[in-house]
Amino acid sequence: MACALLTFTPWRLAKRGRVADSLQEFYRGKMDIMTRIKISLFAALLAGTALTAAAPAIAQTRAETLRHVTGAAINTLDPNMPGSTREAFGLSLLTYDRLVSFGRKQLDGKWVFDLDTIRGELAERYEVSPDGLKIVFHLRKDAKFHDGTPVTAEDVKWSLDRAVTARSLAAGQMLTGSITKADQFRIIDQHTVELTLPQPDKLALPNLATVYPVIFNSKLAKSKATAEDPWAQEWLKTNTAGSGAYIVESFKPGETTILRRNEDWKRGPGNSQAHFKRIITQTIPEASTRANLVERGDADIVIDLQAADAADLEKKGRLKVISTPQYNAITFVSFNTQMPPFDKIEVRRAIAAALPYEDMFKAALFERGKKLFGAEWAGGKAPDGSTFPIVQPLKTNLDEAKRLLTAAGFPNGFETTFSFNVGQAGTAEPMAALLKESLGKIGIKVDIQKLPDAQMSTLINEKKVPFFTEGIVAWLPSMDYFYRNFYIGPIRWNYSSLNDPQITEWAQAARFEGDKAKYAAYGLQLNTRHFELMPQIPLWQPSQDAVMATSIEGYTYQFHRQIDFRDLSRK
Amino acid sequence: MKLGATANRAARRFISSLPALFGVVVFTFLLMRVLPGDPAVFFASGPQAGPEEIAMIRAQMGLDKPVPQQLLLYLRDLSQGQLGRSLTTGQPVLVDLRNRLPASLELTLTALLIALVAAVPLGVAAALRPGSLVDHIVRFVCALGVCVPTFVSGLLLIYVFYYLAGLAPDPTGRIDIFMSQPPRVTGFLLIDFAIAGDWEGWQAAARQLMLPALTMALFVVAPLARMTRASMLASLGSDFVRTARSLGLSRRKIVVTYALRNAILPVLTIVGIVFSTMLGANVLVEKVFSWPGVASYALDALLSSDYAPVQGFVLLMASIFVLVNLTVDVLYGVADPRVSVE
Amino acid sequence: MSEAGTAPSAAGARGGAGTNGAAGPLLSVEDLHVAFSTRNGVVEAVRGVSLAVSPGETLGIVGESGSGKSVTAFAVTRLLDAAGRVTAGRIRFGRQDITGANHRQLRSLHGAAISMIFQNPRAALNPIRPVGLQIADAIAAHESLGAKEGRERALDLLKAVLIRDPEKRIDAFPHELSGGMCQRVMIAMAIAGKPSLLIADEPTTGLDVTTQKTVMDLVAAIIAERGMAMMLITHDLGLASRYCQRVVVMEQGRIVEEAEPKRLFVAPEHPYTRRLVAASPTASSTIADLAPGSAPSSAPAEPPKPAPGTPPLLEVQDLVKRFDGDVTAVGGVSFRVAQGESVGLVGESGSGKSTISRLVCRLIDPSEGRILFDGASIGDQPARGFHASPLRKDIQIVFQDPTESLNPRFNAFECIAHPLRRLSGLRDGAALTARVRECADRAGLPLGLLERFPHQLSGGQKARIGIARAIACRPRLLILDEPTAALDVSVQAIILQLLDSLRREDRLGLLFVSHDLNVVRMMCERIIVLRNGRIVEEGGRDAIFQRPEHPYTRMLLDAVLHISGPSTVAG
Amino acid sequence: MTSATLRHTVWVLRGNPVTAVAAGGAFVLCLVALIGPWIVPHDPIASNVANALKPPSAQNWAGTDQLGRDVFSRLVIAARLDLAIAASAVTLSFAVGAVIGAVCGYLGGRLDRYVGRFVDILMAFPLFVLAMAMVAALGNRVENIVIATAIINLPFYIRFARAEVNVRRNAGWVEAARACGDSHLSVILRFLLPNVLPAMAVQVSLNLGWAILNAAGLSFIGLGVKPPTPEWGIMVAEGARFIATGKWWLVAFPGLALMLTVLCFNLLGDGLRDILDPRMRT
Repeated sequence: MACALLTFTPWRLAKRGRVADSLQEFYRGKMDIMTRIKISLFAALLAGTALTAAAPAIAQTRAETLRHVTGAAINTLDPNMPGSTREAFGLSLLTYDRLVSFGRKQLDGKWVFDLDTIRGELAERYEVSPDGLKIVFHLRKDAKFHDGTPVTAEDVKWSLDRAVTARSLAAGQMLTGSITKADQFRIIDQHTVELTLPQPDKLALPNLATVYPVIFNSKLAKSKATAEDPWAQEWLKTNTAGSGAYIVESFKPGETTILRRNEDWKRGPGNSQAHFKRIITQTIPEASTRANLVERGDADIVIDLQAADAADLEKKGRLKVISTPQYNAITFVSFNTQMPPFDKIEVRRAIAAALPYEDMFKAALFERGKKLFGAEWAGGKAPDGSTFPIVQPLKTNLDEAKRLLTAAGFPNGFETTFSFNVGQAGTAEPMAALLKESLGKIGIKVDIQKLPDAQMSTLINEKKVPFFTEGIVAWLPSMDYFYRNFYIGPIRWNYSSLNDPQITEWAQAARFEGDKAKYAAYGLQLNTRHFELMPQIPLWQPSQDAVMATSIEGYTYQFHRQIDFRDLSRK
Repeated sequence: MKLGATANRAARRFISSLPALFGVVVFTFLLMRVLPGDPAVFFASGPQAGPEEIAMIRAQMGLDKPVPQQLLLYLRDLSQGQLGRSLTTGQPVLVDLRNRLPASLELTLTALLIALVAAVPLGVAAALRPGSLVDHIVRFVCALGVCVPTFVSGLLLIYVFYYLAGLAPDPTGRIDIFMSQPPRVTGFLLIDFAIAGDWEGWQAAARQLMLPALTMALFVVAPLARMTRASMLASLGSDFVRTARSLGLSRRKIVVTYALRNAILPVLTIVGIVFSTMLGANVLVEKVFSWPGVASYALDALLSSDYAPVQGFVLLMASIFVLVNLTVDVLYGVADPRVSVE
Repeated sequence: MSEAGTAPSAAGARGGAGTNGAAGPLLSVEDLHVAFSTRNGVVEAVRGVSLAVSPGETLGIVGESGSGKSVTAFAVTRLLDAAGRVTAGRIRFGRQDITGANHRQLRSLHGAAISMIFQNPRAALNPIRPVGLQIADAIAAHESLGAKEGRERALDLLKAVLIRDPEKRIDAFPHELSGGMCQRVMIAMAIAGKPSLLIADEPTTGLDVTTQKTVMDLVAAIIAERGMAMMLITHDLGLASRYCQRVVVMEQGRIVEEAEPKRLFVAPEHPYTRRLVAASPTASSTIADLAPGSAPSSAPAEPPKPAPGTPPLLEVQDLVKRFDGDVTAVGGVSFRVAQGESVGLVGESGSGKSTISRLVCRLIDPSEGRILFDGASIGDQPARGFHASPLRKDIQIVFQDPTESLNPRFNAFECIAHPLRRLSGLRDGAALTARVRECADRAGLPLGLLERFPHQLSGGQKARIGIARAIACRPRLLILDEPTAALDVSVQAIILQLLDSLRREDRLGLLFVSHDLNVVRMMCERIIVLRNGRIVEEGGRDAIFQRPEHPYTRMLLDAVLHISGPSTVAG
Repeated sequence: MTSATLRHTVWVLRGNPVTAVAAGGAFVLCLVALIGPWIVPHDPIASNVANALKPPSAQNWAGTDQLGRDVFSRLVIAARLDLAIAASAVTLSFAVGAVIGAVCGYLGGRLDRYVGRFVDILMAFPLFVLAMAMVAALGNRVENIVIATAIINLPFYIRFARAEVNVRRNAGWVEAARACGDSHLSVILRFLLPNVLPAMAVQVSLNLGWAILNAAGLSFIGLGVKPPTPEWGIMVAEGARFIATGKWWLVAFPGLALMLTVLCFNLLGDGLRDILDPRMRT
């Protein structure tokens, strides 16, 4: 048996290099006897097949390949398809170019995308007219699609028309930047396009940097269009017609996507190509397996580990762990403010006073994120109005909670349900258990509902869930954008079904407010009002834990919470 | 004449199973409609996901029509060989299933083979000396295999053989990602590699297959061994084995040609059932080993209320169930001359 | 011991047979003890049996079930199952002591020196192997030969056992052959290794009477032709008296008497032998003869004369029963049973006699024809609802297998009380108990056994419960479906007497279904001979037995073996 | 139980110590399920985040979980729920399946064919997926887990009962019962079912273990009982998340509890089969 094991070793060493450790462990007797027997048996089983296996060719290209593992699936090559996953968005940034993209900035020493810096991507440069109503884009003259045809203004026009016209995800996003109609885009010449806005809009340019308005090879796409499908949506689901840094080599939805570097794309640092020759994205549903893979060096980077695994890997110190609080996201506990008893502000505030914040942060998140509780607000007024979310003056105070509950007319508490979806069980379940325990102390009996994701979203959409936890994320995290998209109107994302005329009014006014001070004043009012109404209890901004091999550099936290592989390189 | 009778029987069996298949289709369809999740909502993820976007997706999926009409439309599509489109992968369900089925089949067949290779000798050994220590050990070992949930044994195997010992390849699907795929002929990697003559690839695929197959096999060794033991005991205690002994036939001939060949017939029936059950039940194994099979595909679809893939999957499984039973029937007819007479 | 000296090689054994008695007995058994370990401890099945078989001789071993005769045979051949073992004694074959023969020695002995044929020949053959191959296996066990030669030799053997169409049958499977043919194949296998001793264990049990005779004639001819010795184990004294030169009688594991059949059966010395001989029906015995002194003998029953104009108790007209598909079990049968009359239904297996009994008892529905009871048509009342008919208690049935006809979960009392509760309306209480005890008493069941469950009772006792149950409600027609077929002759004798006297006392109409002509002759006034679901002959007892008209009836009568000396067998 | 059966049982157990041990184990399990709440050292629900994820110690014999709850106490408390789920699921499918199967096996004919069709449909389903779909459709409450488990077990019981009854339907004592004036229904209920039950008991015992595993599987994909109720399957599933970080006690102890329970029932079922097998009973 031992013999089989030894003859087995060289191949593994050549390929991976870490096996020596576990072998030593094996001989030092760290493993129990059963494990040894099993290992020996398995070794004997595999020895025959393993001996002759060798992979020199692979070893050569391994350094130039980036292997990324994720729990979710890439389900389309066209990010505009309804139902596209985040991973599909991530992919589209590599295969397609947009006119512009976000710059980056450092936040607490970590690189994050910067909403306020918009730089050219396919556009070499852009000019905004002084009244803010016209934006002119000057296209790069050297840009070529993957099939070699040059990128022209016509392609840009067709693609942007598609974004606002076709029945897809794009239109809904673009209107947040006042971009709604095809006639807003005008071709000036072969390499110049003009965008006209009905009013100046801070979010017009950032919207063009999101994943939807990617630029398609219009000739190729049109050749695949049909009468029923004038925008070639069907064909583009499984094919790309872009100019991006990578070309799809193989696409197996829900399994693997392999990208090959586009050698003609030279917009990396120093006008070079992207660093990695190949990028492999694999779907590995088990989080612990993903952790194992990256720890053993079989995968190069992963960003969706469980908090516990990320904490563990960080402690072991053999990998680079970049933990960025998702500054455009919030995890909260939400009420349906239209459903009794949560229509009473006192009830909402009572619960806010009863939550065991510190315990939840520790047990559910392993403290990997930024707390949104525990601040001191002087005079109950929000200290900052330029951003959202801000740290809230929330503390656990059961006496206060009881008092509020009595004031609301529930001295003996009440019964309710608390829901979360299965996909978030990792953090939501411990959170829910702690919440249940703590609310029990003030007489509120909570029944925990763990719902399949589709069921949860349906119930939320129908506004039938009284009390639950969710998370939100804004691609364009400006203060007014949050309020407009998450606290106003009958849309799905208005989780708390908040219908407050003042918030609606201030948020709409803030949208087109060009003056920073006035904007911040609106923000102070909104943030204060929001806290008073307590439609949701913001808990924290969870960290995006990017765990990668120490050789990987350049990681930046991106708006869509995916990796932009064009940023990355290997030392 | 006998072959004809067997074929006849098989045809009759097949026709009589069609109503069951139809029942499965309708039942699944209705069950999916009872699911409280609305796929349109789930997939409406745009920033302005208001009623319009949801209505658009609903219309795209045909969910705006009354359920009976949806059912009729679905049946019409089925009759044209269309299974609908998956929202989770964005692909036609038929394409997805075709791509993924070989993975599931290859895994299940390998697991079944491993299980049989282990179970039959174990069962025979136990039956040859009933009540002996060997018998008790076999019984105990088999019972151990069935009492660990597959997801636990799978994760433990990964932890030990991949993470700790580094003996097994990374549990990331059917083949080492850095190996090139063989040209697709059957979709079974082992066969395709063999056809391509790429033995290095063949070994890579075989290594990848080892752990998940072992996990699955562990779970089915017990019923197979138990069945083998019982039917071997019956066979060994039968009159014709006594006859063989009274004639001085060699022990090998008695055990193998006389007892085992008769005993294997009931095992064959069980194998059919076990195979179809495994194919449907390896959801968890596929999940744990990131195996791109049909079961994990259906699971994801189910949790996101993506109707079409689940319906397609269930129909596929039911058809395989029917086919496997048919095969077992035919095999049984070939192996047991008594059957075709009835 | 050196192997060469002790191993009874096939050649040596056959040599022993060839020298034909020059060296004493072929097989000798001295003081054999065999014990079985069961849950009740160790049970001795054979307690000191000594016997010898000379070359060429046919030795009969007779006895009732449990007498140890089969165990003796299996002990001699060392084919006892795992629970049994030889505890003392000595078994010699030729000059070799084979008591402690090891596995290899036994293998060369089996088939080549001693071989066996068994009861239930179809089960004794491998169901999924063509018979030709099985015969070839038997040959190949002791000499090496090719497939082609094996087939030729198998064919020769099939010819030797007088199978018609041997070229065709050689490829047949056992289920394609009749029971008689299977037994011939078995014989062919048994003689394939040219043994010098054949042990036949109840070789004709389960075969039809006509087949029994031809098979036994064949066996006798073959052993005579080949100079083999035979040990014939049977419960049938007729068989033993006809084919054996010497007979030993066994009771409870011991030999009680040994003699030539002529002497043994004409003038038995041991009381047990005497009882056994008396209980075996002969061509002339009466019910009273069977168990002398145990019941008052009475004159043969007078055929009762029904009053003119009254309809017969039972009348069956053109009864037809077809089962699923086109199997016609009963094809147009008509007969009558008068009050107090006993009618015998005789036929071989497949004659439809059991189906008729169930039809008449209204357990199954006829396909065509009428069943009249007391002139009232009962055939058109569906069997499903007949349990509620007032006539239900007038027609009762006693089943063939007493074990199988009792609910294993009812004790004797419950079994007998069951129809009383159901049909006579007796509920629990003293009246019920009294009636049950009365019925048990009439059926000769000791009252102390009423609390016992079927598996704690003997076959005869179970038969009595079945009868007590059937007569409990004082039926007017009693159907007896082979009531004694599963019983030993001594028990059969008593049961027949019991039935006969019950019939007289209650003026019961009896429909007596049996394959045993001797039993029917004693029990019935009128006899109906059935073949393939049709009546071939019908008449009074004397007419049928003395002047059979139909050739089939004659064949049946000829096949009955009577106790007498060994007859010369046509070779 | 008559003395003879008792004697036979003792005889079988003596020759089969494994079954005796299994029976003992099953007894202990039931006992723990009954008296669990009175013997646990800690409150199984009370969290103590400061003490989270501690390995086994004198204080917490099986360590603590993510919320600092005592794993051992949770294991003990979970026994009741797990056994209850398994027992009620199996009882339900057993009761329904036995009656349907017995009626079909006895009466045959058209009813038998229709029910056979239905069973075919059920059997043709990938059963675990069916269970998942049902729990997803009905909501993941304990009752629904029980119902789903019962339904996917149903076809086996129907088939089993049908086959067992079918071989007995023409037995002498069945015909005798009818000759004694029993209707078909009464024959089925009073004669056939009681005779079939022992053979089915074996199946029940084997299925108990299977039902527990099934519930655990549902928990693994997130369709198990509600948190924070302790249940072995959920504990294993949650613990499995910590395998990679070496928190072995989270998966090992619940896994062991699950394993031993299933093992007990399986071995017990095997043993029962030996006790009841008429072939062994000579």
